[in-house]
Amino acid sequence: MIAALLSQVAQNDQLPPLRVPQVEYKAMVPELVLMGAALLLLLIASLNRRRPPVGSYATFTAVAGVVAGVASWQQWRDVADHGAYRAVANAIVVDGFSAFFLLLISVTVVLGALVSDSYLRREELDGPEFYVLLMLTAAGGMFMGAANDLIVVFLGLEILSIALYVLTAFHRRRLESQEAAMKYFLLGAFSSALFLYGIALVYGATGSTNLVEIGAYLAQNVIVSNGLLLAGMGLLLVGLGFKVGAVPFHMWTPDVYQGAPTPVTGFMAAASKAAGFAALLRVFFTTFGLMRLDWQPVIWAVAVLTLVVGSTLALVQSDIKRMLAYSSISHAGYVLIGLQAGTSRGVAGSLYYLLAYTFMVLGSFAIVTLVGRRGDALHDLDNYRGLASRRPGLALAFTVFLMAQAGIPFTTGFLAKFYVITAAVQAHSYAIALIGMLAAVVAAFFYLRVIVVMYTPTGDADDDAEVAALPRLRLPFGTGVVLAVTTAFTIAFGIVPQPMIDFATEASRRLLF
Amino acid sequence: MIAAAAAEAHNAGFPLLSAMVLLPIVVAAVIALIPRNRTDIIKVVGLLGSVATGILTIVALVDFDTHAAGFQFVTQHVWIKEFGVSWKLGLDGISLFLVVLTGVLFPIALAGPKVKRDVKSYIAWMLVLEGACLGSFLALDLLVFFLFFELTLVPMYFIIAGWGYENRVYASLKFFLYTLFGSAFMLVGLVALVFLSTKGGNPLTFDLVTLADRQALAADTARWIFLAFAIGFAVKVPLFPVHTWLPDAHTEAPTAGSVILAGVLLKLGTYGLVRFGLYLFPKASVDLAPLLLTLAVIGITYGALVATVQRDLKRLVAYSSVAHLGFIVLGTFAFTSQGLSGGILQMVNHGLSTGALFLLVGMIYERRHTRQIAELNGLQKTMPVLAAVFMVVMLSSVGLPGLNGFVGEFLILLGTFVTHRWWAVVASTGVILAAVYLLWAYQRVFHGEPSEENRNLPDMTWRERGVMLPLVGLIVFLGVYPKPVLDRINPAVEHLIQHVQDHSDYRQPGVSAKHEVVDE
Amino acid sequence: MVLAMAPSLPGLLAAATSKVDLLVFVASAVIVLAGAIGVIVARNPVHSALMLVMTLFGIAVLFVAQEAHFLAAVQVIVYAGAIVVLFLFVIMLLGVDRQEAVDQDPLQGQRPTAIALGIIAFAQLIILGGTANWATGNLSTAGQAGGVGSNVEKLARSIFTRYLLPFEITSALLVIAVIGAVVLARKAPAEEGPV
Amino acid sequence: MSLGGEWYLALAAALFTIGAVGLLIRRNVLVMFMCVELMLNAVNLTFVTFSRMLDDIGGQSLVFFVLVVAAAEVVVGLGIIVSIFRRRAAATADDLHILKG
Amino acid sequence: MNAAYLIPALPLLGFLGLVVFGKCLGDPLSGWLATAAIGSSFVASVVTFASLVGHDEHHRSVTKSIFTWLDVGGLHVKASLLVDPLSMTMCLFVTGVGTLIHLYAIGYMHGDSRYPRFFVYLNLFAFSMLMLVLGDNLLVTFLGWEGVGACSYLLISFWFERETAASAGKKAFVTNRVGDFGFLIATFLAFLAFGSITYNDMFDKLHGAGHTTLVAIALLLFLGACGKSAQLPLYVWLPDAMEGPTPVSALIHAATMVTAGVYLMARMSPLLHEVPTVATVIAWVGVLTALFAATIACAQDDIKKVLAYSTISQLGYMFLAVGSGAYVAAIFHMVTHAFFKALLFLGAGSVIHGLHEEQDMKRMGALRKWMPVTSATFIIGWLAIAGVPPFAGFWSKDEILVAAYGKGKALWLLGALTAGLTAYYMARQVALVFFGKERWREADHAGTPDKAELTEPEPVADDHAADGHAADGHGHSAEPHEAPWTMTAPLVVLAVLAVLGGVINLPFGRSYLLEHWLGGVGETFHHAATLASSTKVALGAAVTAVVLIATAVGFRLWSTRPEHPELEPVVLKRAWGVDALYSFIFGTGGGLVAAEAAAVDKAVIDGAVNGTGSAVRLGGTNLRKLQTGYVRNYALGIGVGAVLLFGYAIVRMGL
Repeated sequence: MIAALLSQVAQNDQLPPLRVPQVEYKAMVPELVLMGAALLLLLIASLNRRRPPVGSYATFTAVAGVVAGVASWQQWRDVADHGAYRAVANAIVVDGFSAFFLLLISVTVVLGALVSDSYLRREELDGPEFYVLLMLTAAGGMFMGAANDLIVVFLGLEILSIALYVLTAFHRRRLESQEAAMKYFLLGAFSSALFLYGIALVYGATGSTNLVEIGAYLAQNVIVSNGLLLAGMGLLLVGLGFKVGAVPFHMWTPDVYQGAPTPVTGFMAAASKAAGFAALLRVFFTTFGLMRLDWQPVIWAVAVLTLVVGSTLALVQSDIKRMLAYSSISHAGYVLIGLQAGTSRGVAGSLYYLLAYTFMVLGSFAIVTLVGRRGDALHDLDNYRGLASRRPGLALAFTVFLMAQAGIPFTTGFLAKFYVITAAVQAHSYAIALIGMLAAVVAAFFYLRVIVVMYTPTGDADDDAEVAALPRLRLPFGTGVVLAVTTAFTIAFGIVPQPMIDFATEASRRLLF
Repeated sequence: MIAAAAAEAHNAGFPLLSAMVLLPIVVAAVIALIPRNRTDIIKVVGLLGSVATGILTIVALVDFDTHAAGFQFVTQHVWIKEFGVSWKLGLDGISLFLVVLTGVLFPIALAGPKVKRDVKSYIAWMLVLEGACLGSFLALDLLVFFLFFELTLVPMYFIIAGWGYENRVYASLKFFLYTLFGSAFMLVGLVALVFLSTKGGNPLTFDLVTLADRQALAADTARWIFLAFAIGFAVKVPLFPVHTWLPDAHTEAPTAGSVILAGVLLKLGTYGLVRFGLYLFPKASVDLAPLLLTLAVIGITYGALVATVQRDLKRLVAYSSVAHLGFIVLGTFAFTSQGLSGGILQMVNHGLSTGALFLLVGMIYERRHTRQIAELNGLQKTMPVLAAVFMVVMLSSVGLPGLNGFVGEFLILLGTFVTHRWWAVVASTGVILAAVYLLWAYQRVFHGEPSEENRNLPDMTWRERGVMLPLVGLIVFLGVYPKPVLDRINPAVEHLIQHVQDHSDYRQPGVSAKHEVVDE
Repeated sequence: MVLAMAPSLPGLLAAATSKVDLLVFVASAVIVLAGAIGVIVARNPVHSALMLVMTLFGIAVLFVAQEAHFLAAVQVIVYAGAIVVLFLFVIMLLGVDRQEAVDQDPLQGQRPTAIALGIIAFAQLIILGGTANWATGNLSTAGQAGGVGSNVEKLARSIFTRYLLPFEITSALLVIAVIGAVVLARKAPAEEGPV
Repeated sequence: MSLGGEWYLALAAALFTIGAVGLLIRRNVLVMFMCVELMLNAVNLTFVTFSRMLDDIGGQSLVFFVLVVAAAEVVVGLGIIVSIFRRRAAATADDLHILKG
Repeated sequence: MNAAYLIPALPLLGFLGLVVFGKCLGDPLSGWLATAAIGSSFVASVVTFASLVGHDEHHRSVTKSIFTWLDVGGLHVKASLLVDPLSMTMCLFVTGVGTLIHLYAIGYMHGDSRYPRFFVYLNLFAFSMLMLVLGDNLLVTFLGWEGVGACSYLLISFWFERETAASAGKKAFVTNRVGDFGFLIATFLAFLAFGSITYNDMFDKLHGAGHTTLVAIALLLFLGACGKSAQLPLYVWLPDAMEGPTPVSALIHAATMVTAGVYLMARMSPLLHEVPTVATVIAWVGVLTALFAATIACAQDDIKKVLAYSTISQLGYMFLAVGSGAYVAAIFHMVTHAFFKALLFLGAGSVIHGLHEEQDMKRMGALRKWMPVTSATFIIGWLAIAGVPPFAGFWSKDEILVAAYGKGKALWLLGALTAGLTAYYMARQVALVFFGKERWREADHAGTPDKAELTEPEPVADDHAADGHAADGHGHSAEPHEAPWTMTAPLVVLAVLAVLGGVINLPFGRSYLLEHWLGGVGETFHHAATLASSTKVALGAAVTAVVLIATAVGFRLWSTRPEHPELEPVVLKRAWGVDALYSFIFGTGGGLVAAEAAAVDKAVIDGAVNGTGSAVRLGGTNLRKLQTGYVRNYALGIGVGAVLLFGYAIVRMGL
């Protein structure tokens, strides 16, 4: 075998000269910022023997996130001014769509870091590793958002996932954390194997993994019998559906969300879902756009299942984290409604939904982080009883997030639902629009249940004593900032929706095909 | 339609309507900033806020051009360009009195019943609710309407869940979810309407007037979408058979909540049917009128029957609302000037009389701490003034001529009789049944010899009398001299009926044109 | 059907080679499948690991049979040399080389469903692939695999040009793996304390 | 070389499904993990086969990345397994079901 | 002529004044204020009447508009008064009799804890009644129509502490509402048929409308009249209405309100003229009611119940007259009936009052010695109602029967029979109350423990209240006593009217005063005398003979012995069981239906709602079982998903 290898090396002179592709660094500044910052942090932390000032890791990460965000914004402007382009041998693409996701993921990094700071100190887990992983995983998500090649999608997905497996297991004293990591890892590996097989089948059917090339191939050829391609697409859907928590690939979600350290859950729910949808939307809407008639029914069914299962299962939960996990599943259903429409408006709706959802879910989990207290264990509905009388501000903020998730007017949550519904209706998918709205009714029930509990004083004397024995919840600065930002975003852009709607709409318009 | 556009006078000056909607919400925000324990300041600020809003509505009433059919005081600002949504508010004869009713009822509801717990949040929510209600009545943009329509749920939900009675959690959830269920259909229908109206290159818009004038939908599509709207509004009205949230919500809500719920919120449904059902879908609403009329008639008789055997006084009044709102829907889908005008007038009437009834029941509850009819008796002896006021309000509810309820009911029944004779006849039996259940309830509660627990209850205080006075005054005034109100309602109603005739093959029968009106 | 045929080879030689190929294929296929089945039926995880090695070797042979010489080498080095060793190491470290009761599955219906599912999925793949004539894509999008030039060089060219970015970002993956291993292997600070 | 790629692909499919089934029926997490490796190998075989059939070196490059990913996955996965087994020796996949519902 | 406005306005002012100042005025000032209000209204009526007399006979119909009430679409309704001979006749006797009864009530209600409120109601009633009468269109009439109903309700249940009173009030209102339903529908039909609901417009367009429509309108209005005037089958509320204070019974349930139905029919005479079939129906209903109620009256023991059934019976006569086309006779009888029935009721009130709330005639007797004024006036009333010449009742009844003879001989026969029964039961009443033994002294009151136990603060409106003998628990041992002057004065006035009331329409020569007067209303009031004078005289004589015999028999039977069980069959005592039947159908049956509806509402309709909620929750609970916590199950889920997608691909390829 080795001989064969050597013999081949011998005949290399007949090949054309090697042309290394141009590397457009500006096309991936946000990713590079985060990866660089991660390495830098690792380096500084390992060189520095003294204990750094409190919160410096988080601050560093947040700053890195802000820089990445600014860089993403720069990309957005650049795309707006000079148009979209592909970079690094067509491996990634810089368009409004990618800039949108880059910005979104930067935001999750900033907010995630701010929430994690006090949490990690509370749980005595502080250290640079968490933030390094946070930034790396975000970078993976960004690659997914900017990917122009299935293998880049896959690698981004793996970077995202593998770092998240570790983050999930990060709370070493919580057995749930370990179990969640184990489940997440096994299922994640399984689903990425499926995803990979899907890539392989698509590769076989089209001869390429490059999204543009696949699209071009599909545009130029009519495959009479495209079973393998369909199977490949199906497996791609399995992999990405797993990532976004679409039914029936959702089953890890509640367990992992519940088990993971709460800030990680928040980050996972926001960033990982956003990245998954970035890839899903791009792959299906642009690359397989011509095969929309093939995938629309599937997405329809998946969306409906996701909506129904997510909301009905959330209904019967008593653990807040788990409830929010199921609710995030049902949110994925709404984003899928946008995809199902298969129109530009649909994609815009999905993007807007993700935007609104990111802030709502980060805010929600920030509160859950606080209420969970030391040990990250107090997540039962009963732990929220009477929260309004103890911490009215906190309760009000949570109410805002829950109401927004329920789709109450004058929040971004309503406009998000409204946007995807309009897309569905415009595409004449009335049934799914209606199912979506009815699922919202079911969903409203469990959001309201939490609100009721918060605003109902504890009737039981024992419970009261138990609650009184606990120290008063302190609102750490970082979490406070997160709550302020997320609440303000949710309400302000619910009342003045134009900027964010424009953002999402432009992002969908500047999606490079 | 040109007339309507022309009549849409753009008042360049003070944005009266926006102020009306935003003022209470701003005051609510201000209250949120006042420390919790300064309840005295909070109460004063809250009451002043709602009174000021009430004054704005009265200003609108005074400035209202009586003879114009179109929308007045219109303000319009683009809100979401992407969807062609704009902040467009306007007032016409159909909404005018509902707005005034809202402006009047809220101060009364705030001033009337006392609240013990967490006054701050309570008043803030009430004010938000007021803003949302006014927004719903004034909105001329479908999405803005829908937003306000939905927004009303939140404060009402909190008011029921926070300050209600024993079973409040169940009732408030049911209220919220049921209405949300209805709006789910409505939203889909609404969006479908908007998008289907873009056919032929029309720009995307949520503007009510534009959409109503476009009439771009095929007949059967319009019917489906109308049905979607109708479901949303029917739940809110509530129309049989989607009424069961109402008794629970009413029973468990605190007094002010019940007053507003009955007085204002239910009107959102009937108002919606008129404003959006008839206006946007003239043909479909004509086609489907028999369905809605039938449901209305069932509601009237059925609501009355069920009310008869209720053991809880508030529940009884709640079921009476089912019956009364059946009348309003009946009038709406009669498609005659009388029916429609009567329906709109009756919305106001029902707000006044049922609102007053709930206030009175609340007063009884405050004294006696029960609403069970069986535990109450002989109250007329202990509280003669309250009993007298109750009697007046009850007779108004029964539809006694000379009081407001009669005028509305008469016009509705007459208007319905012109086009749908047998429905009107059956509905008229509701008049009998109303007497049965209300009088029976009155007898059980107020008549007889008071038992020990009911003997030493204080009569109405001066504050309570002050609260009831405007209501009773209006009840009598509207019964004796409804002309000023009807004069303002009529142009808009005539215009709406003309609109329906323009877009469907329906023609309002000219009275006395036919000589033989009973089939031989 | 687009079937890649080495155009430079004479048909006779091809026919002769095909018999050899068939033999190689059948042999390694048997090894691969046997190994795979061995992995999933062996009670002892150590046996499973060894069976895995067998499969990996079989795959490497098939790589060679398809002219992917470099990959065949890497396959053996990375998989058999690193991954499986790591597996065995962990098994030994944790002392979990106990036998698993594989006679029956404690989860009701899991095993029959799984097996049925496997069979169905396989059948479906065959049907789909068969009717789709397997590879239908454009030829040589990333450069020829056969023909002039060595496999290693072609692979290298492809990786450093077309797949430059993916190649670079695998670095992130490796960093994560390192940090992850460190984080996970570290003892919990207050493991003995109350949870 | 004339042996049709479809045979290889079919073999890969079989290997893939065997791996998948193994993951579903085994309780030992290590073995389950090995099954994932089986699946990845099946994918590799598929890639290489397509690479030959399409005469495209890209397929082989992809295998390269799969190898890297597999390695990283193994490191982290085994790390998780180790950290769990330190607390609960000899746990099977089925023993981990606190989180459910 | 503008005094017409004052006719309803004065009682309204009285009402408003009493609402505001009633408490301050107290007892008896508020009573006097109310009496003054209605009294001045009477004066205003007289003035208006006088000015109307001054008009030319054909211009005696004047519409006085106040304001526009409703103006929607084609519907124009003004609140306006129609002043014509018919309405003025009604006004005069309503205000006249009303004033007397107000005066009576000042004494009767003295000492009641809610004294001012009583007069509030009375004045409101007077206002409503006058609006009913004066209304120039169906809607204003309906306003008064319902108004009197409401006042009747309030007054019947005035002593609401008594459950029976409260129930009776409610029953009156609800039963009336059934009739009102007919009125309302008739109004709608009229609007549809004539485009207007103003009487004059309607009558102008009568010939334009179809016959069936007219029949329907007439029948529906008659349904309304049946309710208000207590005709079959809606009469049941009137006997119960006797639970109210006696002045109320006299005013509302004898003299004025119950005649509203007759008034309405008279008002609609042009319409009835067009539809003779309906007239026949009315006549038959009238005569049957008359007979039916008379039979029941024969077996009642309660002094007021007898009078109540008697009222129903007399109202039946009036409808018989209406149905026979003799509107003048109907109005005539209405007026005379108002005199003598008010007299009888007030007399009965005086008796009850004198006996401290005893209403059972079997416990009375020989009262003429103790209550001379009352007994004298009561006897006059008796003779008047019985139709003994020359008392007022004789003339009016005679006229009706003559007209009925013209319409159909069977009607006459039944009418005459009823006249006999009337004479009989009234004789029985007078004999039991004023003659015979002094049974109120008898010690056994075991039969009526309820009455004795009533904690009801009954009117202790006598001068003896001070020396406490009325206060010690309604003792039967107390001596009966005559009533104060405010009560007896109206009795005397009414007695005079009962004697002389006939003069307003004596059937001699040119003296048909009322007929001439009412002729101004319209052609239909010119009752063409189709019968020969001799026939009339013969008929009159026959009836008089029957009446006299019945009177004699009745008096003889009942003045000697108070018990004749064979003459008081249970079925009559129980009023033919109609009440029980109604109570079964509408009380029990309706209650069942309502309870069933409520049960359905709870179980089915709300059940569906809650069921949906539970179903979703159940679905969640079941789906939750899929989330087993076993990672391999989750993987299986993914696998199933993948296989389903493959399956879809296969299907999609059309394999």
